[in-house]
Amino acid sequence: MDDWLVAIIKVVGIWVWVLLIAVVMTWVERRGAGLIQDRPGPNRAGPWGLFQPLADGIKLFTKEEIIPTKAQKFLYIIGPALFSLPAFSAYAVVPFGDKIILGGKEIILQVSDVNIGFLYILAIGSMAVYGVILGGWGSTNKYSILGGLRSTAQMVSYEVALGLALLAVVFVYGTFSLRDMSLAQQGTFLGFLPNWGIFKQPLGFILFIVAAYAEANRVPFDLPEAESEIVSGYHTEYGSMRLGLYLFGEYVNLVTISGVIVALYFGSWHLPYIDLGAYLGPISWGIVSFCIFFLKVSFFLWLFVWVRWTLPRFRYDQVMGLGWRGLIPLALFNIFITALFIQLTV
Amino acid sequence: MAKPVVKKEYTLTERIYLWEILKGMKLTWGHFWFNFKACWRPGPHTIPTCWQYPEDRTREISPVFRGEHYLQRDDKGREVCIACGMCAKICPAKCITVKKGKREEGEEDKYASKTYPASFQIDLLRCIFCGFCEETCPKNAIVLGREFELARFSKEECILDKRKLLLNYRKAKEEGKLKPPKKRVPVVPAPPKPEKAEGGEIKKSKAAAPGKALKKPVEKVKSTEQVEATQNKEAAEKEK
Amino acid sequence: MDLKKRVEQCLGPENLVVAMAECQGDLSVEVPKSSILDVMHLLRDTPGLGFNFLSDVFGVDNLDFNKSKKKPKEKTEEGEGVEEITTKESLPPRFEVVYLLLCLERNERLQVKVRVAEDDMEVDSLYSIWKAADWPEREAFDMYGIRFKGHPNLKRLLMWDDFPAYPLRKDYPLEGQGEERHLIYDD
Amino acid sequence: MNQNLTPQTGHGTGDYVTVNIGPSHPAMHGTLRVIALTDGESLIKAEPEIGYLHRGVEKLGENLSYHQFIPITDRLNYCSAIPNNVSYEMAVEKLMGLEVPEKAQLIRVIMMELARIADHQVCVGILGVDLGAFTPFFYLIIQREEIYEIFEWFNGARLTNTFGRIGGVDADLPDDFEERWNELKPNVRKANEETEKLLTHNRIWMDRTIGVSAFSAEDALNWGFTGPCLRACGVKRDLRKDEPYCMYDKFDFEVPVGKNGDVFDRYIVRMIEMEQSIKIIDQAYKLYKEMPADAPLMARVPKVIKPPAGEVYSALESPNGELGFFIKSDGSANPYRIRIRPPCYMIYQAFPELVKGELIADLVACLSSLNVIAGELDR
Repeated sequence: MDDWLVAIIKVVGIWVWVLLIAVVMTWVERRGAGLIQDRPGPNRAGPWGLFQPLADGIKLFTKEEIIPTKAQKFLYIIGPALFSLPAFSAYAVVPFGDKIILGGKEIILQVSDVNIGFLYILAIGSMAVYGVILGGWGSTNKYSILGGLRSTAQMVSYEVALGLALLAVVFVYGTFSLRDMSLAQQGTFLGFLPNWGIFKQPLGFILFIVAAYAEANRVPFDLPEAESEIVSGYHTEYGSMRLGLYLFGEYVNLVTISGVIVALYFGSWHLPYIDLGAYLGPISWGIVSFCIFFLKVSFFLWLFVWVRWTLPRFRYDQVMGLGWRGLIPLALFNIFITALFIQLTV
Repeated sequence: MAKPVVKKEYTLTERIYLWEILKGMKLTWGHFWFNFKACWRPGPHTIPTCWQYPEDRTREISPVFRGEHYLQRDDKGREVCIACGMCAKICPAKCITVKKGKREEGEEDKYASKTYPASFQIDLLRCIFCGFCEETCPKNAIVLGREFELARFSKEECILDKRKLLLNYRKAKEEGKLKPPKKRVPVVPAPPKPEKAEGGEIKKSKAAAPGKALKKPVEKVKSTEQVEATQNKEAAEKEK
Repeated sequence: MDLKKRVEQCLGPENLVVAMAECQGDLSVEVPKSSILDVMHLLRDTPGLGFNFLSDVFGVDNLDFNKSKKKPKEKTEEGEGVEEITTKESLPPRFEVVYLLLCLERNERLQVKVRVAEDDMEVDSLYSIWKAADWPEREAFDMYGIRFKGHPNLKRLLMWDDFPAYPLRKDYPLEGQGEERHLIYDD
Repeated sequence: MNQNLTPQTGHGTGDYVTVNIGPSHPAMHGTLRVIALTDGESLIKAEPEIGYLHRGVEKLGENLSYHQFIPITDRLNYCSAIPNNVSYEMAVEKLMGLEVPEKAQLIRVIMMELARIADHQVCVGILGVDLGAFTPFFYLIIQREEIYEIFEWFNGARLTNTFGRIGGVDADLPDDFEERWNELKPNVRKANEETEKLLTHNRIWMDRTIGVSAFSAEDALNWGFTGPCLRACGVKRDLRKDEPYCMYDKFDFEVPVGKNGDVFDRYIVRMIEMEQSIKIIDQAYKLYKEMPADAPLMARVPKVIKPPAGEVYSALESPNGELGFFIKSDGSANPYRIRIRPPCYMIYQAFPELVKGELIADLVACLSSLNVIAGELDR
């Protein structure tokens, strides 16, 4: 019974937390864009404009829902749902802290530590493309279809690079569980570097982050919704909360991706050179590890924003070229090097 | 129609994407950090390049700004407009309608001249704020003030009648936003031979200004007056 | 040798000059309508002229102009040495098409004109010589109804396709005639 | 690297899709419309349709007096109203045989070059926005606002300046012009530098622009290209040098020339031109200061502007290219016929050629690099 309760609390808690971050991210994105571009950004609603996402949410919820006459109703409606569902469920296997001991019971700060967590993320992550393509197709709009097709092609191509980049990480840690990987990153590497994934897999990290940007449809890979070319891509015809689901889903994806990056490459909840867990009590270490983890996550969330407002956008064929001819060979090379290294050292 | 083949050699730093991207990110970070610090400054005008408009009105409007019109009064508070209709004539958007009224006995403290505008309407919806009316006015009666908030709730409010125009004047005066008289630009001195056109055209005009312009030495005839005179003649032609 | 003489030398022998005028240094040549293509080829290819750039093509409606010509108006004030275009007929054709040519090497400009009578509104298109004539000719067709023979895509440019009138003609009222565009959406 | 991946046109099954881009579309500045026949992402044909902003300016001009037409010219190219004003005024002055005082010409040069900077800034910024780089747009547009500030202090309007009068200018430079300009100049340079830093050597940007909608010089001349788009094709033609007006022959500046006539070259040409404009303004202001303070700014204009009968064509190098006014006068107070030769009109008609075989994304890049202004295009 207790296990069930804990699981439910964890599920609900992390769901609310991720949603909250996603909501705040919309504000951070706009505010950050503003500050990068020499303007304040939304600063009217509440202190520093913090209630802006709330206002946006209310607006999206209260707007009239319009289904275009010629839209394929079922696909049109199911599109956003299919997009946001995997986004929310993907976080289930990503840790958000070490562990906490409450009432003599050890609770790991992760919704579920499945031993194939890794594959789960890949599988669930690739589900999102259905939401995009169905939304694009169901809208019966040429721009939407173009956006949906672009998105599909892009996601499918970069899935390969993403998977290959991750495979090298699996080689390094010898496990599929994200928690085990996180735990393995304690201590130092070669005596002077933190034992973080990025130092063992520098190339793999770059490949992963590029592929992840493409997976999340972020600039410079935001062709599916390239505003100046195909209006809004797959969500051109969407309004009200359906649009909101797409937008929130995107930010939730960002949170998940950042979580994965931190868990795999940036030492999860570990600080470099210092093992706080040894000094702190079980409860406080649980909280502190959570904080450390999310500080790291928020840096990567900010990186998404930062990159977005710095770069121009790729062209469709260039994205494909980069994916198939740049990232995938590099990822294979990375796997080869990693395997060789492991073979030689072990 | 073959397109030219374009070949461009990329340097190594260009080729590997990341170097230039990082340089760009450094630049955007610089802006972000600068503005982030500026955010904490007090007052509505925090980020230097951005005015928080309704609260922050520190931006200085140019004294020659062409905004909402007002009708000038003279020192004694009398209306200076003489309803000559030249503004209406020159207006490219045809947004001004003036009706002339004759000054009655005992109204000398109200109107500066023998004629006055019985009605004076400016359709702000048509106005393009070119400032020609101001430039052509012989009495400097109509002025495009510094008021730039022109949003209204109804079409009727967008039509400025005489009362509103005079109210605008009072408002501008109270706020110290009266426009200084336009600086007149110097004109090329006249050639020794007197201009033929001058004598013939002004006599029929009822407006006072061209007469003045005539009496002045030729060197001092200014562009604005020329425009007036232009209009005079057109007005005269129309009356013919 | 100044431009006028050179143009005369080039076009004169073929008897292609109807009239020539100069206004403030802008030379304009009126040529017969039927031989506009020959003229353009000559002007472009003759060494010493080399007008290799078509700057603009547009129509002019001389309806009022012709009328005002008949009853002589008051003399213009300054008499800038404008040579009036001398026309042979008593009432010249209503429209004219003006071609603005430019010689890139010597930076000389030339206006070439053809007169287009109302009953024969067809001029040879210059599209075969300069692609630049594409839209301007379409616009002249759109605005005046002058048709250009040999133009690949002669349809209205600025107004919609079934616009009933030619709006830049002088007899078209400034306010329009209340034409409306009826958009037909297929269901 | 990615050239081979570009889908070749016409290889498909014939299942083409017509995509209607505009007149209301985020990438169409103003009301342009392109009807594109696409095969997947690649364009088979793209046909621009114009006329959505047709206001009958030429007809209007026939019904307004010479003087009244000046504000209408503001509304042609609303990104740079001043060259439009000056071009029209120059045409009327030519028709009347007026000699504009030198000081007025200098003021015109200064203002026109400021407008050129502003126009190029908008063009480059919008090009960035259309290619997904949003930030340079803001860096540039902020400086454009500062330029507009100078305009506002000059004669009271920021965008639709109604600059100058026939025969001269309507006002002298504001007293604090030098101060403002000295403050503005480094900022403009800095904004341009930052834009270059963010874009020029960025591989993504280079891939997006180099070789896109390249055009050869012969084609460009044949299609009537002028201005930066022609110079990007490698033709060194600038009316400021070739047919100097407004004392441009007294200034020392360079005419940047590209090579391929692609989007990248147009962008680079515009960037260099801004720098050259700064140089011109400096020189012009130096000359301006040498003039006596009460030097005339207006020619003696007849009381009624009634040019003698005749027809003239006068053109100047507007930011987009050759902007010409053909005026036919019948001796009355209204022009008999005004023909405006907008630069982007001639350039835009080659649009189907420019984007032939490119991708949809390139269509947008090409369009914004041409700097097509609907107001000028449709008149």
